[in-house]
Amino acid sequence: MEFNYSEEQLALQETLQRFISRDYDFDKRRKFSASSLGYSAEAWTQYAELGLLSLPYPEEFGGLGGNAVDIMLVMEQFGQGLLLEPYLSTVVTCGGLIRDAAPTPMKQKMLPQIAAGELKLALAAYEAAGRYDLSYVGCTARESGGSWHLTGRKTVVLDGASADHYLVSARSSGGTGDRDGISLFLVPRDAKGLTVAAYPTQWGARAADLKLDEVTVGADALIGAPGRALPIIERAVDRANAALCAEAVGIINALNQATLNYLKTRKQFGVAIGTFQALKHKMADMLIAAEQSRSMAIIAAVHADSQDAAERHRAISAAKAYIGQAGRLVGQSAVQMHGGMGVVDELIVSHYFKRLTMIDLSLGDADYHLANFSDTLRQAVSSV
Amino acid sequence: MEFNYSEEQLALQETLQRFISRDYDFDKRRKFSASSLGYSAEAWTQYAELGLLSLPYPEEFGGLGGNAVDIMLVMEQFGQGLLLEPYLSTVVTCGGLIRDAAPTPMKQKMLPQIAAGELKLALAAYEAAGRYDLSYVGCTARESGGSWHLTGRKTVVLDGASADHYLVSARSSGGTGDRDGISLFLVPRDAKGLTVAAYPTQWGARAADLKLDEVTVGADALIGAPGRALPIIERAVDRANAALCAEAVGIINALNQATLNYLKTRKQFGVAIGTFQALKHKMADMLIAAEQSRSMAIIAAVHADSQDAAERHRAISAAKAYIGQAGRLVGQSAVQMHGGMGVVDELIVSHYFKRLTMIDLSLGDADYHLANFSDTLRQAVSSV
Amino acid sequence: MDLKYNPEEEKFRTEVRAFFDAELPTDIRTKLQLGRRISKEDMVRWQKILFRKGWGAVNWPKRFGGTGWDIVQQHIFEEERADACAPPQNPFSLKMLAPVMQTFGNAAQQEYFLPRILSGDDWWCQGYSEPGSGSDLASLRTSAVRQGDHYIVNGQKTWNTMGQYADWIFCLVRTSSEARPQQGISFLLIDMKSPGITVRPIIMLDGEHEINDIFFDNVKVPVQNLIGEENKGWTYAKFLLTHERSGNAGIGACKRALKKLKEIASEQTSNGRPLIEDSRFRDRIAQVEMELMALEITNLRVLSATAKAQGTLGPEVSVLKIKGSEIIQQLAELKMHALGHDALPYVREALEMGWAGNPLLSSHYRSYAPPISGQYFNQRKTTIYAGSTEIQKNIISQMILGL
Amino acid sequence: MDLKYNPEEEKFRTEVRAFFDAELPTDIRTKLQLGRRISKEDMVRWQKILFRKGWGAVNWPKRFGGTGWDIVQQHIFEEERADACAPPQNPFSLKMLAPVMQTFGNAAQQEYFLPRILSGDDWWCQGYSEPGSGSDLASLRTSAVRQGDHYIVNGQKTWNTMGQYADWIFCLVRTSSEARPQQGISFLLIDMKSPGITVRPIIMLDGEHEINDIFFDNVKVPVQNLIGEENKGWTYAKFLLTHERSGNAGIGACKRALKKLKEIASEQTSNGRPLIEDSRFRDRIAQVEMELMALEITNLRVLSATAKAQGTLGPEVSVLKIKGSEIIQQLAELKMHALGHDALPYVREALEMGWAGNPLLSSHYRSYAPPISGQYFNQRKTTIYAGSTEIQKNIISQMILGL
Repeated sequence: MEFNYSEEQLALQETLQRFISRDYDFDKRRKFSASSLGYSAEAWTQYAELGLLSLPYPEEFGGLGGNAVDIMLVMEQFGQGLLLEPYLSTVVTCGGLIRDAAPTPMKQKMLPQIAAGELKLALAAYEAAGRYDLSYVGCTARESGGSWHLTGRKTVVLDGASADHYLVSARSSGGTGDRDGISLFLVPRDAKGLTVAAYPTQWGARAADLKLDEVTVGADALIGAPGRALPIIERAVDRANAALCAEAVGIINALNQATLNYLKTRKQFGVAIGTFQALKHKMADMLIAAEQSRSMAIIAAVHADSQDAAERHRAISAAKAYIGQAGRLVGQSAVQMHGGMGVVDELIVSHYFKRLTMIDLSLGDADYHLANFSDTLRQAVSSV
Repeated sequence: MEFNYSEEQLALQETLQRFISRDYDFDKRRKFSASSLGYSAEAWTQYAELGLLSLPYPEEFGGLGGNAVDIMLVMEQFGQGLLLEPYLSTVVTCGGLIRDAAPTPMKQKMLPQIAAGELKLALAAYEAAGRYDLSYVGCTARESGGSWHLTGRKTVVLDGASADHYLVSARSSGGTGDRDGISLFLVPRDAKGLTVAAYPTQWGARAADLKLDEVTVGADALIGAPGRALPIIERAVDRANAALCAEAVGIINALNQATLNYLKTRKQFGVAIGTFQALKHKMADMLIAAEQSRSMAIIAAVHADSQDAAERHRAISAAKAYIGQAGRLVGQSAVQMHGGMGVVDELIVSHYFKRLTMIDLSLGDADYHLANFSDTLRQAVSSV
Repeated sequence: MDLKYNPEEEKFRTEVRAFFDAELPTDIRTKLQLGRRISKEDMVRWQKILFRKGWGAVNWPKRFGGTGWDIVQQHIFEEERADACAPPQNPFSLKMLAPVMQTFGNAAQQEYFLPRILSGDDWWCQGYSEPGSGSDLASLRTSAVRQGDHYIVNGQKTWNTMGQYADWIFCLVRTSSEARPQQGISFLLIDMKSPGITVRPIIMLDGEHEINDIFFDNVKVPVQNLIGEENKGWTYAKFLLTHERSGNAGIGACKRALKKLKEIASEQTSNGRPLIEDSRFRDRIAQVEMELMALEITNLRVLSATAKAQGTLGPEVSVLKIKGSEIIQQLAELKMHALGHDALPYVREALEMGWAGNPLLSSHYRSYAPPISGQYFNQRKTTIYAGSTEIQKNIISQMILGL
Repeated sequence: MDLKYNPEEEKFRTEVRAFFDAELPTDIRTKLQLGRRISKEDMVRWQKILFRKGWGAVNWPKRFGGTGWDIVQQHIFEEERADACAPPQNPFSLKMLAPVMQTFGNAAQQEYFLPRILSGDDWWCQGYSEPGSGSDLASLRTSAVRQGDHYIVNGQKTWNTMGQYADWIFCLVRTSSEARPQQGISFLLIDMKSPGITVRPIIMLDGEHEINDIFFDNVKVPVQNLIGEENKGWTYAKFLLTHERSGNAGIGACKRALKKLKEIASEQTSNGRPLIEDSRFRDRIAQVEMELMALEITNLRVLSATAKAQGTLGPEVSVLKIKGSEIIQQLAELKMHALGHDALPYVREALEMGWAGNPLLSSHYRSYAPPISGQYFNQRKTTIYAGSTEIQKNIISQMILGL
């Protein structure tokens, strides 16, 4: 066991911290969010230069060969800085999926493009009536003449507004809700028959809904074997959830720091409000929640690359559930202790709070993941 | 709507308060509990004299015609005084069941005996593998030659050690878990084939397990129609739960009073510990829990006599669940704030805590009743 | 002790319901149902309808033009109002200023101002909090200096709700700084058209404009606009706060929100099945419903005990404020979670009535969805304003528990 | 950053497990498995077995006869110990007194006492709390007055755990009342056979005798039994408390309790089906398991950061103490609730090993049931002793947060 970060990792962390304080303060972020893109194209270029966009890919594809702990450190800084760029979708979720499961030509083509900042991707795996269930796929994929024809709708595609390609799950056999029969396709944004409806999110980024009407892609657009894509998608979503855990930990720590500062400076009744024991103890609860959440994010990260799908899924669901709950405690408490200043747009506190809330609701909320984790306990006991 | 008690009700309350302070202080209670009976026979006689034992029965059977709110007031004092006598089982649960559902000759015979303090009853409706499910009846009832023959086991019969008769649920048709096919019998303690294994409870009273081996009772022992007893039993258990809610409220208020006194008198760091804001706020939470619990106990009481079984069951499950949770908060907080003094046998605080905990676990714990209540929401919505 | 409504009460409920059915304008009702923005005009229009019916002020005594209803009637009215999706009335004038004016104001003030509140002619807002004075209200610094028959007011008020609409503001101002902070406060009525007043919007975390900073720069206020005695304003302020909190249980609004939550949970699906079929989510609803069942009775018990003793409201209202605000927050949180992914979009235009587009391509993104996450964010204020939960617990521990 | 055990660590675990399999007496293991009372003799017997193996003190450096294990090894040992149902060792001597003695004691004390602790020859107990000094430990009053080469000790200690078995007690005593309360405290080792000592049992709420009052009536204590310097005891006391708390995460015990809970929930039935099939109950288990997963890593992170900095344990151990005690309480609560009705009986005799009867007629009342409710009641102490949760939060807010 080893609980320390490597020197490279610490350097990476420091680089990002410097970047945020220099190029991504709260005012700049507000402008990026208000722009039509919803993030900073310049920052994206800088990420490419810093090597962030090639971090988790093997060296043979131009990557840095980083692991899930490296991603954890990056995502924690995405939380601290409330960075808006589509890093999670492009690099972690979709890039990681392509790295793990795409045919070699696709890897060879796309991973370097991602690394260079030239390509953005988004995962279109959820449908409205399915809530968080990835097997609920009503979108159909019909093979004919060496091509695939996709028809259906995909809902709330994260970072979907700016993506150049989508990874779209569609059903090539079986019925809605079946685990088998789901296939995954790379669909270019300009594909005929694809409608992209983009909109802002509660945290100021951009998402999109997709409508596919007989969208045709070639056989080379297929990722994984036909009808066998669900485990691939689940693995990518697990990894994305681990990354969201890290981002949430970054926010939790930022909120704690902001709240602690406020407790020390805000005066009421002639004294700093941090002298009131009820607030001290609540702040202590927030610190405990932060430490426990960090431990959970570590657990999630070290399982993110695991080959044991059941164990990986179990650990990451536990982490996402725990951090969803802890984030609620910290977010709500931070707002509460800031009083009126906690519920206005002006301070970053409310923006942290909103993003933290929405992390919980993304890719399965705390209840969903608690249920996942809980359901594994049945099997666990039968073997005791 | 009316939120006040009648003068008679206030007088009843006062009578019991006087009785407790004069005849049932904590030292006396300790002796009653340690006696072989586990309660005070003398107190039982006094209850008869005070009219408590005939309170809920119609005047035609020698009763006082009291309602569930009267019972609520009595049970609240049972909580305050931690009274050990089998009032709940004899008067509320079984006496109430006989009043509502027994054939007239049985009422005529038994209700006056109860009122006179000459007869004690206990409900034997649960079986071990069924947990809190009253339909889980494996005990069998076979009719033959105008008699019924009962065989099976009943678990943790409250007040079962001192009962003169048991009301025993047994299956005359159908399979374990079926709602139909359950019959209810009056079984005398000295019936041939009946084994009573008595033991103390965590709160110092006495319960018992029953083993019935071809216990034979006559047709006149049957309460309700054969196979149709479950609604009768459920009604009695609902009423008992409403009474337990009231008892719990009595304890919650007693614990709050004891804790408040302790906060005002116990000194640490040179000041009363009640000056610490964290403890003040926890005490405020306990007060809120007490007020909300009282409201729930009222809701339970006013529904206890309701003819609408679904509405009655729903309201009382909500109350028992709520008070189970609130009792946990108050009980644990009271012990915590008493520090070391909260976890010793010497003070009444730990005895309140134990009884409050066991009230939750009796006749369905908070989770069981929350599930009951929650499951009613499905039907409720479909009609919106 | 009887929780059943008696026949007169049932009859009253029928009458109230019939009135809402007949008189509440459909456009206003729809806005409330869907959580769209409502305008001042909507609220004034509704106040005037109520006024015509004689129901302009359900909490006032008859002698001031109120309905004179008892607490059960008021409870029924509020329950039916929320269920009918009628807007709440302006609380600042009807529930906060009016009790103060009726108790401590002079005849001239009562005769001039109260009818204009009733009729909807005057819109009032509240000037209590200041940037440095939130929980510690008595530390306020906005000054009012007597010059002849006027006060000259200087300073800043903040967290002012809907002041952008207001004709009048009632303010706590400092008229003396000699004694304890509480002793130099006065209660002033100020015409918002007075020269020297500037209103600056504050945008809330949900992106909406509902509160303001209000700046006073040598604002002249006639001395006859002083309520009661100079430097006695703290007494009136505390009286007002207690009344404010008593309304904060918000049982009617909570019941409406609970009903809405159940509807949403019945319409949203998880893996194709209604979310309410999921026992885990249903249990969370049940948990809040239990809390609300209890609070409804606690609320009526507190108010009826006060009415019976013909006393003024006491610190018990802090219990109602704490629980009521927690419940409305929990309901908002559950509504948001019921949406799942659909809680993520933020489509400002969709909050405006009449905006016809569906921002998402999914037919599943229903009309009720757009405001829900914002409501959750916005409702965090309820445990902060009108005395934060922490302040309420201080009040309980001091005034009820004697700690 | 790597949470996997490396091959040496895995090998070490195998060795530890094999040792427990081979050497832990079956009678002792069974008592622990079933939650029956264990005796001093059981604990001493086990200590002597560990001592023979060279594992008498897993947290001591090698130069004092300890194992010199790193924190991961200690963690593995504790996990395996709990899983094997081996008794915990006497914490008062091994984890509380010994670090103090090794750091602040003199050579003579170290040479005499430490080996006797290791070998199990001396049973130690703790004399910290007094009736008036619980959370406010520095206000203690038990006095030690110097007379020649002895101290004369008078006063009362309370909440003394297992003092009825003890050969020795280490005490905080007041040797000066001139300066601040903290400055007049000394740390004394007292032979329990000294004339003037009276031990009076205190019965806990679960009916068990585990703690005592200890009275000192002119007890003579040789001055060589003073640890460190006179009036510097507060420094040693705080050092000791931090060590005590670091052990209070109790990960091993929590993991064992969690496993037991799952077993119980698999054996108990609801409506004839295993309770663990009920998603509601299972979710409660899952909730605690998540908390424990996190705490295991938090615990190792804190301890390894300390080890890496070669520093002494800091206020971070308060986080471990708070969470560890909460988790063990929650597990005890869930075990009790898993029993349903079977939690109600209180059968004292059943807590004694070898008692053969089944108090209930139900075959369903299993051997694990009798102690469980009492354990829940008893475990309420864990958030009170060794610095209550409230005290730990004070420490966190002051020492970590700077509030």
